[in-house]
Amino acid sequence: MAAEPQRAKALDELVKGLWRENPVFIAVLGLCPALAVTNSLTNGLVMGLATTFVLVGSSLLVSLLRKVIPRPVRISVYIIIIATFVTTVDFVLAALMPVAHKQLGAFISLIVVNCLILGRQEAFSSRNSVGLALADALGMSGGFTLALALIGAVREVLGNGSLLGYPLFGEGFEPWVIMILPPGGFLTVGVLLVLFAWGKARLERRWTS
Amino acid sequence: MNPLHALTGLPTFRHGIHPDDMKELTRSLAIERMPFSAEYVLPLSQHTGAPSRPLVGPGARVERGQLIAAADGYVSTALHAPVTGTVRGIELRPHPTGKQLPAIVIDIDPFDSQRVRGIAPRDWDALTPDEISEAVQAAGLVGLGGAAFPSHVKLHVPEGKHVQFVILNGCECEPYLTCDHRVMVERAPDVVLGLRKIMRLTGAERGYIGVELNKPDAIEALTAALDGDGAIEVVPLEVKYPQGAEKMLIDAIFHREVPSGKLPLDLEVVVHNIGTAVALVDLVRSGIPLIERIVTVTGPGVRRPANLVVPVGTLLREVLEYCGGLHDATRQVILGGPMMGMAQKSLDVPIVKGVSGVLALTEPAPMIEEEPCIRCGRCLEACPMFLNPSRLSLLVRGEQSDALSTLGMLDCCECASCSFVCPSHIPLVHLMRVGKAMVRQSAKS
Amino acid sequence: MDELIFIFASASVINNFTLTYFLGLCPFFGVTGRLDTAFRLGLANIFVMLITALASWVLNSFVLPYAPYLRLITFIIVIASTVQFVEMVIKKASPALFRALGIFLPLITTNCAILGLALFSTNRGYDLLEGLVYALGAGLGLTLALVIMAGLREETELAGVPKLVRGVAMSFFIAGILSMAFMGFAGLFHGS
Amino acid sequence: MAAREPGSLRLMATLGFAGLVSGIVLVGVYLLTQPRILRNQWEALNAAIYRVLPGTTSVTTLVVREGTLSPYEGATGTVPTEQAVFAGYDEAGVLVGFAVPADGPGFMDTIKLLYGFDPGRRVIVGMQVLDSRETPGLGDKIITDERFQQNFRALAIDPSIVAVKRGEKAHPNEVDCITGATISSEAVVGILDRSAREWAPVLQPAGAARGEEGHGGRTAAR
Amino acid sequence: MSPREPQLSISTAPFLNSGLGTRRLMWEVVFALVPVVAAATWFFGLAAILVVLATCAGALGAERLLVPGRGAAGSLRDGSALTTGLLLALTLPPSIPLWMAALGGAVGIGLGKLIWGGLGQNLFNPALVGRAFLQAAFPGALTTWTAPGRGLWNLADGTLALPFARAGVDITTTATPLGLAKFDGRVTDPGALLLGNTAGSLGETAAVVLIVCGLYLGLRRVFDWRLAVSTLATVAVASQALHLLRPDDYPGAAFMLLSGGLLFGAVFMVTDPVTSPITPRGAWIFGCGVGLLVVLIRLFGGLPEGVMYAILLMNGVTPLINRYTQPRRFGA
Ligand SMILES: Cc1cc2nc3c(=O)[nH]c(=O)nc-3n(C[C@H](O)[C@H](O)[C@H](O)COP(=O)(O)O)c2cc1C
Ligand SMILES: Cc1cc2nc3c(=O)[nH]c(=O)nc-3n(C[C@H](O)[C@H](O)[C@H](O)COP(=O)(O)O)c2cc1C
Ligand SMILES: Cc1cc2nc3c(=O)[nH]c(=O)nc-3n(C[C@H](O)[C@H](O)[C@H](O)COP(=O)(O)O)c2cc1C
Ligand SMILES: Cc1cc2nc3c(=O)[nH]c(=O)nc-3n(C[C@H](O)[C@H](O)[C@H](O)CO)c2cc1C
Ligand code: SF4
Ligand code: SF4
Ligand code: SF4
Ligand code: SF4
Ligand code: FES
Repeated sequence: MAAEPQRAKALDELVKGLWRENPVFIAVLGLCPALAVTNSLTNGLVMGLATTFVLVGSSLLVSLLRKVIPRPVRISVYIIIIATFVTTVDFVLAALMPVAHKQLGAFISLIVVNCLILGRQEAFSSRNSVGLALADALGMSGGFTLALALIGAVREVLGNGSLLGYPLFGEGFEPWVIMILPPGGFLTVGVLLVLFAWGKARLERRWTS
Repeated sequence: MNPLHALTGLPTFRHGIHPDDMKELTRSLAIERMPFSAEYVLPLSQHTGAPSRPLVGPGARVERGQLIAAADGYVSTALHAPVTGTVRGIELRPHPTGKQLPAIVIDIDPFDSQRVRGIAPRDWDALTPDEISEAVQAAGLVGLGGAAFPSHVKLHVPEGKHVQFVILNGCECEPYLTCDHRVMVERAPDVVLGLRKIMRLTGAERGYIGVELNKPDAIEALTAALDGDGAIEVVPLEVKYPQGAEKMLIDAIFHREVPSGKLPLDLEVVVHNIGTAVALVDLVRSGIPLIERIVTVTGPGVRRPANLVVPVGTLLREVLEYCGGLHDATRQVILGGPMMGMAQKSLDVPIVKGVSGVLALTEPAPMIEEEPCIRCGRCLEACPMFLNPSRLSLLVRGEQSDALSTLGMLDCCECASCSFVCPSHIPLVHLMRVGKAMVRQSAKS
Repeated sequence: MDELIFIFASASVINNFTLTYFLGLCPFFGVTGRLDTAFRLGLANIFVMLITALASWVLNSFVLPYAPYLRLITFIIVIASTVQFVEMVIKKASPALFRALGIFLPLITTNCAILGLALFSTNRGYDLLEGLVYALGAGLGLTLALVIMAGLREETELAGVPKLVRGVAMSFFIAGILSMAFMGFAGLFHGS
Repeated sequence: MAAREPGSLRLMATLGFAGLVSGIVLVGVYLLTQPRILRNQWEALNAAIYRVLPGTTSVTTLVVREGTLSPYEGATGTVPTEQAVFAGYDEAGVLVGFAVPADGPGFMDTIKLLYGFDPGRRVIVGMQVLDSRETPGLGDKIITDERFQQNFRALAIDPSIVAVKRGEKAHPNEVDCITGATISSEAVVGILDRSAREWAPVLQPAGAARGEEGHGGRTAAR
Repeated sequence: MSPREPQLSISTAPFLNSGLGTRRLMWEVVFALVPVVAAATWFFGLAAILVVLATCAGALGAERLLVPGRGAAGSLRDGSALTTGLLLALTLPPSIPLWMAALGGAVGIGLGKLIWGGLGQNLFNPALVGRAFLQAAFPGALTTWTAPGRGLWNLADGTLALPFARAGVDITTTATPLGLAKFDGRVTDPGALLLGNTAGSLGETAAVVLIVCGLYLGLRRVFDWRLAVSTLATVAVASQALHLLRPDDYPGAAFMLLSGGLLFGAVFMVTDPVTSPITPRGAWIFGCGVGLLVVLIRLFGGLPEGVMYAILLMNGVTPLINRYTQPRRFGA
């Protein structure tokens, strides 16, 4: 009987992270450790997927153990859990994708301090059932990955004239080097934030009228 | 000595502006007396402080110089009939501030000789300081330098305070105005006499008369009138606006700054306008209260500029008409000087005690179109109070009154130097006034 | 000596943690509303970074060769507890200093700039002295960026920033421009 | 309060247990992935070694202890954690030269590179940048620019390696810089010069000895 | 009898002003730039004019696009977009592709001015924001220099490159005096620097013209002379001191003052009222800061020229300077 609303709720949790509560463009969370390496679509995807792995894994575990972990030490336990997942993903990437791993370097390890992850544990997983926590984590990390991929894609297309490493425009293209340099990261996010705000305002106007 | 004087050779303050003085229109015109007109309008609020309390009602016959409204409290003063005639009533009339305020309206008695009757001089030397203060208040004397602050307050030295110096302010730094100039030239001995009287009243040891260097004939006349009196000094000052603001004047003469939020009295100084001093002399000599004052009527819009003795309460229209009327090209009529005066939308406002000039301008309002502040810093370098008008104006517009008061909003003397120099035509002084009100308001609540 | 100067220049301005590695961004955007707070936050950061340099050198030299897989966890735990310990010492020894910096310490103990410092200086194989110079440079660079940003942000509050841009987006644009400006330091003291 | 707050023993136990589980998981992951990671590192390095020492068919790893070279005792196919150089030999077993890692400040950040050094002729025979953050399109030409690479096929280290403007190279000890990346080029030259000057005294006697006796130690066939 | 009552307008005091206008200040700057553009055309030919047109088109276009309410007439009238476009153009190399120049103008106005709220609200120099963007985006094109005096009609290959396309490859390049000093240790003769017969950005080479324009603007009080003077004085003193210390490594003050974009920057960009401190003491500090950073970057940094970065960096700390140099209030 409660299955239907339950499922609808889970679906909602899943979808909200993609747009309504997109961690990057709406909540502006978890960006800093990721931005530095998001200068190509590949890097954005790898970083996003690595974060997804950590977030989903930690949320699952935290939700499972939510009744067992004593409150006063919960943060420490969360950090241990997260750090374990991060170290795992770091090693696995180094073993399987050495080139990408070299490009991302220490920034993989820095996922551990991404406050999106700890924040989700504290705000959601530790208070909700495994199913909801999973849906939330998937939605959030999906939104996160999408955002990083978008940033990476914009920066790679303009900054290198390629996507996923494949040249798009041929030899004559003059790349906008700034886009793959740090200022390009800031400016890209700034422009995307403005565009999102603009799109949101337009949508809302259409809804109300 | 202030190192600045070493450069200019003349005492002055720092910052300030150098507008064209425009005084040649009336500088050499002797003071003349204008004829009486039919109607006089006497707002109860002509001075700083509480409005006067009316003592006459409709239909009452009043004699020239008769008390018609009494002081209402200490910082307030009396009001007298400028002409003999009949009180038409107490009506709401346009006031130079732009508001409609209660005023006693008097119809002149056209057949009266308009001689002052029934007032005899008193023996001032026999009075105690308190009695003198009361007498000055009863005579309705206010500062004629612009603010119309009741003079008895400044002539009375409060318990525990001490006055060492009296400065007579003969700067007349506002462009166009020449009434003080003419008074100094034509009545130099009375200026000196007035200063001596104020010095005696306040117990001061030394007196100074500060005069800007663009009035050499005044300096000459005053120096001659001193007749070697060593206790008084005529100080020629650099021509710079607002040299006449009392804090600037004190800085120029003594190189001392009146601390923020304090009065000159805290430096044992009082400052009076030279016109005020002469009015005091007149009062002592004849017993006649303040019922007229000297007004410079000038500007490109006036057909016949003049320095006039004008009964208080005369309508602006009458004054202008006496001066040949306005040119058709006139766009603005201002009571006061061009820097601190107030534009009038009606010619039916009366000349009140604080009005030292009537200025008719043919240019349209120079504040053409406001542009954004370009942070050029010109306003900072103009502000004699060393404020940052640019920032203050932003804060006023952002309604951040806490930040305003920490940046010294209340120190602003509304001299308008900032507005004068601003290339973006931002109405800075206006915003400063709003800001001062905001700070006072938030201090209250 | 040249080496140390280069490390310092590199950490503070050429590769400013915030403006080129995007580390310590959240205080950068969150706390920089007020200049005074930004400055004290910066000082607290310098302080924690120096402790971190010390702690991570100890770990790298004596522990991690035997258990490389514990790197991340031990960094976090050791840095956090060392800072907490020092915090207690300061509280006892100098309550004034504690009041000025103390409230920020728990906030920053495991933020990305601190952990990044530990990871980078390990990756670069710095010895103790180099690590400390690196930490000092990074901390000063972070403080510089925080303070500049705070000044700029305070100023924009009174300006007519368009509604769409106001807020985080504006902070990103400002950071982008600053990041471009800091490119001027490239190659500083590169020796050769 | 006592009823709701778990005792501190319980807290310690939870933390300890979490740490323990985490440790066990990580050791497992570590054991699973480490061989691949080490192999990846070695392969990357190995590829570079063959590139900077043209003609090499086998490589010996040597570590530096107290200023002299001694054979590396670690597992074949791993990168030593100590300071190391790599001796390369041709098919005939004759020493081609040493591959030496070096680093130093570049335009944006530290540049790490590997170069091949022939101690007998005192020339550099190859160079590859391992790691740099130089500007893409300008500074990173030190990696991609073919003409720049040409400089290091036979670069004499005496009297010293110097950078000259592109097209002005006239002597075997000169390096043609990349236009628009003069600083990065100079940085590479500076790193090479400093490193070669430091290593030559160590490598020359070692090279002389090894050149005669043929190669011993552990090698990695290509 | 009574004269016709005039229509009286009311406004607040004061009823006089100094006669200065922000628009007039902007146009004075544009006017002062005319000889600079002329000199640029003399040395670098038609390219100078084309680049100016491109940056101005980019600047005005961006303003048009991003502030829909405002017609072209509006943005033209206040002269500030034009000033920005002109100044940007004159800091670009002669061979820059026109599409890059236009992009720079657009970025300068968009990122440098409009997001801040428009004229007067920006905290960084818009022209330099545009240039810094271009330099980071196209470092190659922005460090490619052609020699002066190749004829009025001579255009570099890249100038007319299509949007997004690479600049031509076969440009004959030379080095700027600063490049020569930094990378080859050759100091250019001050005489050549004065006349402007050297490679460099369009507007920066002819020192005499810049000095005259600076004197014009300074004497007419268009800008705060303290800014320009303190910048130049700091560079002169610091570089001369270093020169005396190690004459072989560091060029002397004359060379440092006359070479590169220093004079152009000191006259036209350091003095931008909007982005420099508002307080007089702040102006001195700002100028000293710019001067020291210029010397630091030129002599100890990687880049041969640092004027742009120096100014942008000091723009960044201007709010702090303003804050800590508030004048001591009268009687405080
Ligand atoms: C509330 C208030 C109280 C004052 N009290 C005194 C006073 O006790 N003694 C005095 O000499 N002047 C006093 N003044 C007068 C001022 O010093 C000053 O002369 C007057 O405000 C007119 O100055 P202005 O024309 O420069 O505006 C007072 C002014 C105000 C507003
Ligand atoms: C900006 C400014 C300018 C002033 N200029 C004069 C002036 O030129 N002459 C003058 O007598 N008073 C001038 N005053 C008024 C003086 O500050 C001071 O109040 C006055 O001299 C006191 O004399 P009183 O009370 O007799 O009017 C000015 C005030 C301000 C704020
Ligand atoms: C944004 C930017 C990035 C640069 N990056 C590098 C770089 O990574 N390596 C380098 O050697 N030069 C770089 N330069 C160029 C140098 O500033 C300098 O102009 C050049 O090395 C001079 O070389 P040239 O004399 O051969 O033209 C860069 C310049 C800019 C504007
Ligand atoms: C003396 C002076 C110098 C100026 N310098 C610049 C400049 O370097 N860059 C610029 O974009 N605008 C400059 N302007 C124009 C104006 O200040 C600029 O458009 C504003 O910065 C835009 O808000 C200058 C204006 C003046 C009066
Ligand atoms: S800590 Fe998290 S939310 Fe804060 S800036 Fe960094 S990633 Fe963003
Ligand atoms: S009006 Fe006020 S703020 Fe403006 S210059 Fe005068 S004192 Fe300064
Ligand atoms: S004078 Fe006007 S434009 Fe200049 S700083 Fe002051 S308010 Fe701004
Ligand atoms: S605690 Fe760390 S993650 Fe959270 S806001 Fe501060 S720096 Fe960012
Ligand atoms: S500051 Fe970097 S993650 Fe918070």
